[in-house]
Amino acid sequence: MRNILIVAYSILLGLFLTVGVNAQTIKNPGVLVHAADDEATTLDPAQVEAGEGGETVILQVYDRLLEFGPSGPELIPGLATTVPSVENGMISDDGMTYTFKIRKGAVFHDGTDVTAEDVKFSWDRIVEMDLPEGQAGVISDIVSETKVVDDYTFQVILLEPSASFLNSTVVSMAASIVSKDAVMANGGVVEGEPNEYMAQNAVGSGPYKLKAWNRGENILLDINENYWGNKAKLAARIEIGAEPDVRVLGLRAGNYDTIETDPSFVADIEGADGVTLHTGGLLLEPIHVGFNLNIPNGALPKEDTIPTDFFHDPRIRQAFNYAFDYEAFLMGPLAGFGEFNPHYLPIGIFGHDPDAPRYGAQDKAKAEALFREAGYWDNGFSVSVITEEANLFADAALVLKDSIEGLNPNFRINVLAVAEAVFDEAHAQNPVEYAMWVKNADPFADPHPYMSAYQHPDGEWGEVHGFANGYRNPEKIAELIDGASTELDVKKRAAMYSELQKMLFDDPMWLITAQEGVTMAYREWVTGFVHNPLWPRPSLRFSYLGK
Amino acid sequence: MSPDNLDIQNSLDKDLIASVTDLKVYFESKQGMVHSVDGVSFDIVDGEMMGLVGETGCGKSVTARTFMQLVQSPPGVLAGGNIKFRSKNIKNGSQVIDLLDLSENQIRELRGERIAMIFQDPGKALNPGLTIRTQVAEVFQEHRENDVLEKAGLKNKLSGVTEYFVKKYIKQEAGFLVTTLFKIPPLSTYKKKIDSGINRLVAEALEETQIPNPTKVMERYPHELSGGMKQRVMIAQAIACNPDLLIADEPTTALDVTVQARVLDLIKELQKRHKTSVLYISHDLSLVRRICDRIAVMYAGQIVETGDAETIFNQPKHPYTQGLINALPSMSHERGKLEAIEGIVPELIEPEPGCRFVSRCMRRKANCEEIDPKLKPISEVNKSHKVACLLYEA
Amino acid sequence: MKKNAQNAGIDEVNFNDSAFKVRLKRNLEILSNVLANPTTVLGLIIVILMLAMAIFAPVITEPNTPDPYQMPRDWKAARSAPLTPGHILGTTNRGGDVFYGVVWGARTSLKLSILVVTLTVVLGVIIGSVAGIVGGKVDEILMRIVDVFLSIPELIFALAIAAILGPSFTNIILALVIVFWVKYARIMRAQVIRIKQREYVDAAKIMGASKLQIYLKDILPNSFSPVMVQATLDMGNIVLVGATLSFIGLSEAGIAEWGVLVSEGQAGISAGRWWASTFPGLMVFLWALAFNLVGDGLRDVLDPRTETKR
Amino acid sequence: MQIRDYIIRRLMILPILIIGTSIIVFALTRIGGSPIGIYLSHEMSPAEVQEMKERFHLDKPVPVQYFYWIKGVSQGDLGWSGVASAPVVDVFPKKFAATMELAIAAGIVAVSLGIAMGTFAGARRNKISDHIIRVVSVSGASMPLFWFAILLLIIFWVWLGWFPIGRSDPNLFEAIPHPTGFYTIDALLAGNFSAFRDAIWHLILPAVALGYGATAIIARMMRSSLIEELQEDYVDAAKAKGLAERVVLKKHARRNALVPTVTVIGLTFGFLLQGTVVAEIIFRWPGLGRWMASAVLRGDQATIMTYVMFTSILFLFVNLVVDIIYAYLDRRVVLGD
Repeated sequence: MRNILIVAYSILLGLFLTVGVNAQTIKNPGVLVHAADDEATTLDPAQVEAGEGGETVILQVYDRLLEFGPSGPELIPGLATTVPSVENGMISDDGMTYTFKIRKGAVFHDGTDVTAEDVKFSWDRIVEMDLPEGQAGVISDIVSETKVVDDYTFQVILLEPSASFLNSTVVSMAASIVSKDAVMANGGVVEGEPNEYMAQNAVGSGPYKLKAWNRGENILLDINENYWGNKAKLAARIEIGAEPDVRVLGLRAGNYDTIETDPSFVADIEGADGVTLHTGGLLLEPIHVGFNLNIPNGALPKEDTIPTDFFHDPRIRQAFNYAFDYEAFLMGPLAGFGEFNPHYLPIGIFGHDPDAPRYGAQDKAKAEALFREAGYWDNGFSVSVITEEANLFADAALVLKDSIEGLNPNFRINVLAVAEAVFDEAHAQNPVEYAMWVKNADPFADPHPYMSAYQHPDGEWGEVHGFANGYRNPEKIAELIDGASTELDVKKRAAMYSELQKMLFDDPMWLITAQEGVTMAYREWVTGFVHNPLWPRPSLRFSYLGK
Repeated sequence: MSPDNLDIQNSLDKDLIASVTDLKVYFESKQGMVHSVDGVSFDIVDGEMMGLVGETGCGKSVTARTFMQLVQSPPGVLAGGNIKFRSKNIKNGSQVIDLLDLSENQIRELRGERIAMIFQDPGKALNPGLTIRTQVAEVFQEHRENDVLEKAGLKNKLSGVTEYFVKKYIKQEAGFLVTTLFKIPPLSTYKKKIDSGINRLVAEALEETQIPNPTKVMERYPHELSGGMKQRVMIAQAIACNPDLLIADEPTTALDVTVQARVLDLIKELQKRHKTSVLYISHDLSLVRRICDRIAVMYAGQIVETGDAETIFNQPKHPYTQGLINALPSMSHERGKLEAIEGIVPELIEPEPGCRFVSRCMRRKANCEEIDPKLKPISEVNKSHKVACLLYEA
Repeated sequence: MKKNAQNAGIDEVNFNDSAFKVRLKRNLEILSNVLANPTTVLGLIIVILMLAMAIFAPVITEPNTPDPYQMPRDWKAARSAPLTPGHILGTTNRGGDVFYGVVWGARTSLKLSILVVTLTVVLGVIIGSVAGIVGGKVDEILMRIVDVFLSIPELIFALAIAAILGPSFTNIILALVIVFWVKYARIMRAQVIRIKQREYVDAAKIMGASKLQIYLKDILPNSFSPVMVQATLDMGNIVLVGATLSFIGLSEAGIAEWGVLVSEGQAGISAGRWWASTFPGLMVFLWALAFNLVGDGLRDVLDPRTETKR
Repeated sequence: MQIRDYIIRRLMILPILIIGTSIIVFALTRIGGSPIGIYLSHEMSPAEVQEMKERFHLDKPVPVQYFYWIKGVSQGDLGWSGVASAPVVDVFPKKFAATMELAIAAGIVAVSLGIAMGTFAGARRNKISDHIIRVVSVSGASMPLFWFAILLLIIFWVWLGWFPIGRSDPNLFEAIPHPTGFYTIDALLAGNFSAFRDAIWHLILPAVALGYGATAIIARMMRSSLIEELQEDYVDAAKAKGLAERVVLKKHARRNALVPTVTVIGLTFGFLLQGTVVAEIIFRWPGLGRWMASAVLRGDQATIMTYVMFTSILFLFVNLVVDIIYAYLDRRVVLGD
């Protein structure tokens, strides 16, 4: 018995030792291995949620009419041959009609030609399906009509002039162009029902073809040899769901070429052999602490002692903004990679005014004065903040806890770090049954979506959270936000956003902790590395990369 | 000189098969050393049946196990003494050896081959997980590989590596790999032959002990057999190699009364037929008297009296022996009025000097508590009747 | 030995104080047997050190205010190496002092294990006793429930419960109680039935002792040793399972608990920041090891199965 | 005959246990509220949430939901896994095979190591090597798997680079068909040696990490039952036949000591099964345990329910089989004298 085991073990050991790994040689030649965070939920542009893992794949396998170029917010042609502008006549003078010339010779992965008919079909499809998880609103909120002028000309008529149509609608993953033939052959378009085929397959015209999706393991992408533009240099493999530390270890070991990370891992990567850390630039997803101005009676957790109108008082909201230890958050969890940005217009977005007043530094004295003024200093209060058990959100909540509790021992912040689904459900209630929460925003390329979703008293969240109960002057804010969205004069528009930022400093609806810095890590052998935060996370287009 | 004091060197009286001298076996315990066997000496005459009698826990089983070095160590400690044994059926004639001096491998050669043992409870002494055949076969496999080869029809037909491995296989010395190889062709043909050879040997051995239908019985597991049948299997296993000395450790105690007599007769008969010497251990004096030629009475780790069965029975000298005999139901006493010996056996942990029996003795003298009595012949006339008691010391 | 036990039984029913002596003597004997095993002694020493650390935590480190079970976070000193002034074992990614976490983690673990063991023992002993004494249908139903609980592997069961209740330390305690009581119910029932069948309980019955008296004076004390063995082992296992739940992410954020610290610290290991997970992980290991060694030693002494026969 | 009665009795209890488990599991998941969360995202409006509820019948009362669930389960519909973004039934078989492969490999490690260690220690009772083995095996039971696995990962993957993580090299995995889902078996069936080697190579680290903990259970049982067997008369009887120590130990004592050890294999299996949750997280093994862990963190109740339900049924069956084997093996107990 023992003999055979020894023999077997030594044979096995021998076999494996011969496969010794040489760290110097490029591993996985010909394939770009990217270690991602989340599993994709769906690969259907009509179903995918903003910021969700499926967008990573959709970006690579589908084309849109226009794309963000490799650097910054400038637009480059995609399936449309030119970027429309008033100057080139492709935007009508009233700003209502946009014309796109479709690229001839572009083919879908199934071999059919890309035509204006496919473009119209793709745009109409998402609006018709109108899935709750999808982003139909990106198109339906802004577009009145789509038209096929001829086989290679596509026209869009808007509901009203929009300064953000090209930047936020045309480039959106939701506006990806799918093959009409493929969809019609596989389930067609049904209102309110996801298309199972499209959820798991991808028939696009992008630089990559979907080879296989092994759920929970990886997504394999093959080079599209018939791509109309510059062909991808490497096939790609997206490794799914590795823990952050496993991703870091894998990168260091050379098993991964690029990894998604956040600033708290920078120290793990810095100085590692053969690894390049890419920093610089900022993510466009401010991490915020939310105040509920619409708390239903009796809904709060038992420990909470605050009245339901606690946050109606702007002084309380200001006090929280003054009390938060911004530096601790930036230097601790973000390891210094980020910027103070106490506004809902992130740095890097049009309209962000660097000269507008902002919080940015902890001011305990002011916070104390404001809490005293509001009448809470002596008796204190206890409030729960709900967040997702994700590193940075929980960190922000803990910094808040430490800041507020450090101010006055009578103040208590209870951090409830719950499962993602639990958080999503809690946050999806109307009204929300918690007084405070921590999460981040979706990234946008234009100031308007930020303002309308997060600051407008009648906007998506303004309505749910009861902003109208708290703004000193809600009408003025609404008017400014609405006005800026249709203002086509750039200077005037910028002035309007600047004024908004001043008003929102005085009357904050959020506590913006910081704007997270971009941190990407990749092996030195990866060539042509470019990164654009306007691309969906991880903000990489694999087709640009080689090794 | 008496036979007991003669054999300081490797010599042994011609008529003796074994001689135990001043054997001391202690056991470690948390309370101290337990002197289970404390200076035991006796002889076993060649071809005779020697009875070793005593109460439970007096050390008789330990003494018997010491013959085969079967006392577990730790906690057992061999504190002194020797056991001379005449090993007869060895290639170069007979030879006297000290059983306690032998290495593990040397004693293994004797176990089951020259000295065999029958255990008290055959239900426990047979491995419940193996068939009768497998268990009896082991004796032949271990000691009689040539017989096995012969019965298998393989004798002188093998050579070189094959012979080497076949012998290893028979002796259960082959590793996992070789054993497995014997299960698949071409070696499996050897396995078949060996198996049938072993089967024949096992059947013969079982037949010897009057087991009916041996070929059927040997495929059974122990729990499928009756107690008497199991003991017959044990006996068959013990005498399979025709040993010089058979140690029977209360072989009938665990059996039904009706079966006891038959098993006893079987042992007696086999002993006579093979002229085997037997060390018969029992707590039952009357039973021992019936079958044994000589008797040694043991008390609290020591021999208190030894002599011919009849002498001991008719003229017991030691107060303990007398007590034992008085406790027996016999014609001289009224029915139902047995005389039990008062008191209990003393603790054997680090015993004080003095006679072990003193606390229970009806005839104790003043110095009994201080002086250790020695085992000495009772008289110049009958040197073989010895007793350890101050009453008989000059 | 057996005779003694029987005498003890009868004595107890007669309320003789010699019963106490007999038991004391037996316990001393057990104790000396336990101490004869070097590995058990090793375990015992670690247990004592751990308990001392837990009990004297406020003396060893300044308690965090307002909640001492929360890690004190020095955000700006995050990721400090060991031997940094003020942070002898370094800090975590969140600037939590690892030494504080190690010390107060012992207190957290003690709190967790004591609470869970006490609750499960009480629950299990009551349910098991009821099943064993009442018998019949009640027994049948209770034992089926126990079987159902036992049919789900404990970590998975606890994981599911804790996941559904939401991440918090209290919920971990609750989940562990729900999972761990069944063993005691089973042990207790078996003991009750076994002891019920012994002669000396019959003797007590003949002498007219009431059911409750028999239970309190005979059955309960005699069931003590297997329950104690299990409880000792569980003191370790509960911390192990609890830390695993915390590691997976079901504890409160920022709490001074070993599993949470390992989970927080594991990310830094690859960058050479081994301390934040190594020390707390080692503590979990030592804690569980110590109680397992002691429990194992106790079982060897108390369980007749492994006693020497000769 | 007795064995058959015993099995029949056990089989009759089984459905009761399964139904009991299903009620517990369902009740549990509903204590935590509606399982709708997993289908939602941060940005959904309340109206959209209502739509999602209707899609999954979650607008109905709880007993009706139970009915939907049981009906679904009986028709092989276990719900939608938010974590895997697919119906549970679709994902389950592959993940199940992955987990079983790991659990079996770890079981082999645990059983061979446990029996070897238990035998070694039992044969040398109370000697130094016994104490050492005891500490080593109790260490296994006390080792937090999440910690041990990370240490192995660091040493053998990062520092030495000897072993990979994950389950396979994707290219080799793609190269062969997967009729069984067990990568090792599939590789053998396909006759692809490098895929087989790849499979084994990926298995070693997680199997060792996972198996080490279970070793203690087996070693402890093996040791004590071997000690017990070594005190039996038949061991002395075997020695009295002149058999070598090795034969006495292995053929006689160990064989019988293995019988009670079989009973803890069920326990070991449960231990390994629950260990896969942690081992799979750390070694990136795409099995049930990892799925469960993400389900737990994201509140994916359909997955949690299926997993707990299935694991306990599996555990029940394994224990039933173990009991039957034991009853069959131990002739002394069931049919004995």
